[in-house]
Amino acid sequence: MHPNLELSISGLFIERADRVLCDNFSCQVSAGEIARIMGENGAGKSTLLKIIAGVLQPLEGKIMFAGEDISYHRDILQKELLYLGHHAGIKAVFSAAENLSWYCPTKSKDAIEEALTEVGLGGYLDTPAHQLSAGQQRRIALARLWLTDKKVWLLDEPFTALDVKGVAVLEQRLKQHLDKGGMIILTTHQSLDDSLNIKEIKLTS
Amino acid sequence: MNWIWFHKLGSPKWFFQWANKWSKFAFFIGVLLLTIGVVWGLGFAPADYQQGNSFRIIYIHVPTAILAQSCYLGLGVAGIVSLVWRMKMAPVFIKAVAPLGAVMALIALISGAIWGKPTWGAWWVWDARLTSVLILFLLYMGVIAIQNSLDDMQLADKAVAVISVVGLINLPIIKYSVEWWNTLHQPATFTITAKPAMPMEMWLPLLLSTLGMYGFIAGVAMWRMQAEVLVREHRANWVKKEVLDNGI
Amino acid sequence: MTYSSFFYSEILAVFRRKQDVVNALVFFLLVITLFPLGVSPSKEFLQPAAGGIIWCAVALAVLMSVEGMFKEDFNDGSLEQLVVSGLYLPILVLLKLLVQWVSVIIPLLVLTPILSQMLFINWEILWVLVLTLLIGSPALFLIGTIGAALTVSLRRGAVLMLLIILPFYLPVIIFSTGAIAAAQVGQPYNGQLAILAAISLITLTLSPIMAAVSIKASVN
Amino acid sequence: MAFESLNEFLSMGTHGPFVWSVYGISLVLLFGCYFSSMKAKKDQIKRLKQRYLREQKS
Repeated sequence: MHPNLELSISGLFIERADRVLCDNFSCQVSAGEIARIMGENGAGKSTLLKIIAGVLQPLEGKIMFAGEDISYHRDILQKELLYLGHHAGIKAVFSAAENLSWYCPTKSKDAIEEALTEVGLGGYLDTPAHQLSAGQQRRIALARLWLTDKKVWLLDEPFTALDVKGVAVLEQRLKQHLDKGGMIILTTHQSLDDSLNIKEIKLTS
Repeated sequence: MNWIWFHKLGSPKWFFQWANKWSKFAFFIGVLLLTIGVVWGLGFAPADYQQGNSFRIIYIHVPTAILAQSCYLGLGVAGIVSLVWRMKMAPVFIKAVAPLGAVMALIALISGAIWGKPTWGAWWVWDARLTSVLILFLLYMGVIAIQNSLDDMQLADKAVAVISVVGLINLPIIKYSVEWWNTLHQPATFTITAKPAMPMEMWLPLLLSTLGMYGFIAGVAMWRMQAEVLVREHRANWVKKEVLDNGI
Repeated sequence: MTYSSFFYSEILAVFRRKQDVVNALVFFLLVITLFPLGVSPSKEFLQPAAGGIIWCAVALAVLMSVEGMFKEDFNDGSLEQLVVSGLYLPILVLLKLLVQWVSVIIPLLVLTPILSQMLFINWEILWVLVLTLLIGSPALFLIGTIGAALTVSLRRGAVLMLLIILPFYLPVIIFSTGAIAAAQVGQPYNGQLAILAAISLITLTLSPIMAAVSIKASVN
Repeated sequence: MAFESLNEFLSMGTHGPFVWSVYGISLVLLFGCYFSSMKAKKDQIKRLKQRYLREQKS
């Protein structure tokens, strides 16, 4: 696909609510790598993810993806991007399966059922999302990871809604993705399996 | 055409120093012209043969009405500059000028209403021009309201820019529609200001007071913009130097 | 996510939230009812005022329904997903509006014969009313979206949205009621309809882009 | 001068109250514009100065 699937950030300056979160921040993530953004609460981990995803614009700095500056060629990154933010993006009036088929219209009904089973929602295919708990709604969003073939995953606290077994399943999925040459940037408080190729990124001001 | 001044104006530092030099000049020239125009208009211009002395309100009504429209035009242009070129000074301009434009529209409204009493025998008549100014005033209040309601500065900047641009495009449509509506409902009443061929002695003081009002607003707006620049750029070294060297 | 899956999901969402459509209609009827009760139920007042009454009610009902159009998407995070989807945001806005427009205006058109009886509108005039609704209301929706997108991040944005958007509705209301008034006295009304169409077309080109800019600024 | 006497100037025919009230209100509002803008700039400079001096000490 992309021979040089690589995301590099340089000279990034982030300011939120009159507070400098990072100044002249740089990092690099390449295919097969999982980057974990480290930092205290309120250090701007989610903000950094949002900036990479293109939800926010940085005040200064450059983000390059596959050799192109994404402030000019945002579509190149967005074609390969799956972003799961703090809010899951799950519509309350839709059932679990409807939510997924909206995001991944090319996948079959069986594939969606399979993905929901992976995150432990096998029996909730046609339950309206507003009847599910907040954690279950987050897991619907996580199920998208089993339905996607995008290369770059940006995950904001993906493990929060999962139990021990769920964490293991998700780690397995992340590993699979890395083996296929994908790239993951995430924030989490969970300690991750050492077999994953983890690169830690410190965010300090 | 040399565009360097335009790009320089986009830099807060350059603007601040430029405004330091010129704001007082614009303000005092403005006040001077305004005073000359108003005194001339009040004391020396001949009375109107139809309206008598009440027409002397024109020397405050017309300049403020013109300024109210010019300020909104400026807002719209700054909105485009802000959205397209993301120039730092454009949102500062909008934030500083919107309240001034609202005051201009307010003075035009009040003076129009007071003028209306001896002319039409009523404080308010749904005249096309007055109605337009009223709507303009409401548009200003919308811009100010959204500026004050949004705490996030970036969002507020975008929001007022969007509203200003939409207003700029809508303003001619609104004006045209109000005029059309007015002719439909009130044929052949004579309007306050639409007068054929004003004599020179009446027209010249009007020109002076209008120019004076431009100068006054320019000076005052520059101070407001400077204050806003200081808020936004307080981390920059030049601001620090500027503030510490200042004698206040 | 694709354009068609987004469009389909919007239609589905409207069907799931039928109550919102009903609410807008009831609100519309209530505003209409206020005029005979508040001013005068006589034919002499209502007949010439009918166009104005209906259009004021339409403007308010449209603002009501447009105001919340991004709210839920903003709160549950799907608006964010739209921004990062790689799809062209103005087109998504336009698709969403199209669904919204159909869901409000079609029921309204069904109501118009009832209105014509309540406000003493002749059948020939009713046709003009329907035309102004069809041609003029897209502009109301399109302008309203900008306000909805700007105020979506505010908890109490409804009043603010009314404040900034209503002045922009004036030309549409003036020319719509103008067309109806002209038809009532037997004058040609094509000119007003043409201007309405022009306003709708201008807003069609401009406001999806402006709304997209506003959404991007609001989502953060 | 378009008026014969000061009294006539002040009364402006019968329109004196209208004309003078307009000019009075305008003067107040314009002065308000001037004053608030001037003060906005001065206050901001003062505030920043205190802040910088505080930061220098600490």
